[in-house]
Amino acid sequence: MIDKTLPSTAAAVAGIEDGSTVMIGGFGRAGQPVELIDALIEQGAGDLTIVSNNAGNGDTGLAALLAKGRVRRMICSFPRQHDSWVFDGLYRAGEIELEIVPQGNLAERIRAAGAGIGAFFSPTGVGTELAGGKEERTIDGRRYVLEYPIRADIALISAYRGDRWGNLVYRETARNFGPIMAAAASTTVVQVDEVVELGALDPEAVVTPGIFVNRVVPVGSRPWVQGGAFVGGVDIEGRSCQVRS
Amino acid sequence: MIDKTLPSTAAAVAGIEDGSTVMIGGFGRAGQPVELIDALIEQGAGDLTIVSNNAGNGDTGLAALLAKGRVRRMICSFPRQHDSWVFDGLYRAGEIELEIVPQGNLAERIRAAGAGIGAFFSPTGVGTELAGGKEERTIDGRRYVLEYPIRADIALISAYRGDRWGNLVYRETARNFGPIMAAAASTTVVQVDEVVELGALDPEAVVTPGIFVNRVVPVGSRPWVQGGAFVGGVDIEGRSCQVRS
Amino acid sequence: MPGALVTRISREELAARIAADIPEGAYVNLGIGAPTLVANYLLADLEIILHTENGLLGMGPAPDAGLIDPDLINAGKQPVTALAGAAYFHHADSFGMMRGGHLDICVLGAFQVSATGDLANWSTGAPGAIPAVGGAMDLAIGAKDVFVMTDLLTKSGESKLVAECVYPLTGVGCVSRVYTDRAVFDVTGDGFRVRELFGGTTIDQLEQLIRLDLRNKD
Amino acid sequence: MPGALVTRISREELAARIAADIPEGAYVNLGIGAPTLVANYLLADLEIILHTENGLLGMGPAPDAGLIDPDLINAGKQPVTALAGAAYFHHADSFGMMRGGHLDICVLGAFQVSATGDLANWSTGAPGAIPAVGGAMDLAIGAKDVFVMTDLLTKSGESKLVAECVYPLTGVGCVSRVYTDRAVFDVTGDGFRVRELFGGTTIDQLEQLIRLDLRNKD
Repeated sequence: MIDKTLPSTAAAVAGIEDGSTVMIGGFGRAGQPVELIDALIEQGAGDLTIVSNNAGNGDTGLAALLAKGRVRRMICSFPRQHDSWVFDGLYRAGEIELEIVPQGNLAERIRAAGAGIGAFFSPTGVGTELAGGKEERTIDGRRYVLEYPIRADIALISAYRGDRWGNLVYRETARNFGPIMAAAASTTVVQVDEVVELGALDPEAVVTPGIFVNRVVPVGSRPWVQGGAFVGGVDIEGRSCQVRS
Repeated sequence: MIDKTLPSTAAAVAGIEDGSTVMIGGFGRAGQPVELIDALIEQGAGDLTIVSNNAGNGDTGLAALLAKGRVRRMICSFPRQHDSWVFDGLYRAGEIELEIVPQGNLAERIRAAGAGIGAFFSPTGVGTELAGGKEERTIDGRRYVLEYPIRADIALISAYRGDRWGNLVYRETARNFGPIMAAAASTTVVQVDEVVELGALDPEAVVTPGIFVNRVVPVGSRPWVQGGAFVGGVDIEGRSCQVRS
Repeated sequence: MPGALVTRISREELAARIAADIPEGAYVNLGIGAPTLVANYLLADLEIILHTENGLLGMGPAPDAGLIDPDLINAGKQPVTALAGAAYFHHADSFGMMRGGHLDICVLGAFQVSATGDLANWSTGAPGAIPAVGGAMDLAIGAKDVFVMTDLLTKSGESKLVAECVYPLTGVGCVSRVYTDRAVFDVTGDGFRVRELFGGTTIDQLEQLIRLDLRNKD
Repeated sequence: MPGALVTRISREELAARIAADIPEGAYVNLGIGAPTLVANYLLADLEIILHTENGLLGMGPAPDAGLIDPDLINAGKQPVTALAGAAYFHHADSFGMMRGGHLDICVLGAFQVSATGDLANWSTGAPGAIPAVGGAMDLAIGAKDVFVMTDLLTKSGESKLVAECVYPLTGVGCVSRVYTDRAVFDVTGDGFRVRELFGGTTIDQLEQLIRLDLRNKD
């Protein structure tokens, strides 16, 4: 029997080595695998290259990993947010390297890694300083720059439900980078709200087939989602909110 | 109010011009938009370039279009099937041009057109005669050939259910080329078993968002699917089969 | 400062003016910041489908206070809702939608727009600033029409419409129209042309403000 | 014809032999034709996940007679079923799965395999034949291990294992192992090496049949 589920986040992140490239899903806080990041902090790997759209919020999750000094290099599209003080401090102190990638090129480069594409010509960024030094070509009258895949040793992502084969579904805009990062890493580790029986996920609606997933760990419902129903959330200042009737 | 639905297949294929490039979904008979092809035959456009994985089966659908002499050129991966006598005859008589593309390159080239990629390096076909004359490059020790997007004026595809915004879901392996062709054509025409109310399709499970779809026409249930339930099919010789209990 | 005498419209009026140019059925991405205001002025009886690049078509308005779903946010990471007819997708599909030319319109802010339609809106190039581009470059080259929403002048009175951008570029030759507090400009093969004047503004005044020709030379 | 004296195993035995080398949890694509037989010999108590490139992971066996669903077919366009835990996807995602190296094993037929692992299985290059490649080239370069399932000799007694392929190539250096009716061969950096002999076959006999060195020269 195939069973990719693990009993703890500690088991899920076991074996991550110093110097690894780690993709971390999420767009802001939505889809950020906070419990896995906490486990990674506990696990202790350092000298990491992190690929993630943002560079952490507040003092938790990715920001906490940064604060521990475990990250040598960030590859992201938008590190500067209203609550990215941890990254900001490290960057200004020269304690972290940064590669800025336009968001769509970031997504497509990750997708290319998973899909076995050697490189691709993208129209995004042409003529800007972020295309500096890159090969440029005009095809059918339009200018493109050549972009290369971004691969990772590990992907840490958050999904809504998964089964023991690793099939995943997501929830709303928390889907974001999860499906493409799952395919781009040698080892993909997923935290889910809930592990469901094999066959419980509609095969027409599976977003990430289990072939891309190595480890699945249930972390329980988020405060705003219980048993599949929205039961009230928190706003960006963290105040708790009512259930929608 | 946005309403992309049309009352007839004739209205759905109106305006297709001689000399157009037309993508036709389907893998064998699964997902082949037979009713739209019939309407295209009736509509009369000729001198067409057809992009489709196969080159027609039996005497219906794409094979019937070919038999009418409306197709100048086929771009496909696998024209030769046990029941592709119409294409075979035209090809041997020198009455049709053929571009053979490995199936994954066909899919990725169609996907590239929809996703705004100018060209991409693919490992498929390297060192074979189907890569003849194509630019080759070694990246990270692996050989790739440069492949270009395939665009179309029109895509004719078949989906299972759609709404008036053009959101689509498919059924089983009949999904095949539908989602990528929908994004690669200037005008995408879809036949569906059933048009459902806006909001009836689960937004987590929509496969083709309406942004890729211009026209939707309901053609009624297929004989083997009624009201969403499998009610028995036909085997490859066309014999009717029982409902699964 | 000659501009001080010229009639201007408010940011809200400008948002309404842009909204009036968005037809029913359009697929539209409203950038972070002021362009987000445009959503408030789309006519309620028109169906206009909003795209947010973090993975949603059919984005609805902000939820009522106290009904926030942290999994459902826009590109500015603000809570939103999803309309009936919405669809979710991942980032590669979402940016493919943009890059592939499927969006009809996007509305973006700007530091500068050049007479050839170059856009600078992601970085002032100030030393020490932390660079952050997000989806700006993808949006700039992606939509069929890129509308810029901006004040005509900076706070210090310099024109944001320029012969050539000084700030780092977001995209080359990508802007089709510029909506400002004093006038609407089309970007043509021959530079900026005035499409509409607000209040008592004249073309002569605009030319003085931005120091660019706005009329054909023949 | 020296090969006539050598013990061979049947196609069904060969399919069972290949099936025995596929571990639980493997993601496997079985090519059209003889490789499809391998599915019949996978151990029922092992979970092995079959991929069909027309858009399904978790493919199950053929349906009972009379229960055919024409929307649910394999790459050979034969009716199949889907197991609990299956997932459907479109062709670009399906071939990305292959090209991206996510499949563990694919099993393909062959006209010829070269000592450097080149595969020829899509075209005999015969004049007048209608070319048709399908997913063969994608499968050849896609899986982590490409197993070839074939008779060692053609009907006219020529070896399918060759120094260099004469037929048009499907993929370069892509085959890892060749399962034949007389022996199993690994493709190594130094040519074919015998992994297993069937019946009374000897390496000397094989070398006579295929006219290639099968032993290290040192």
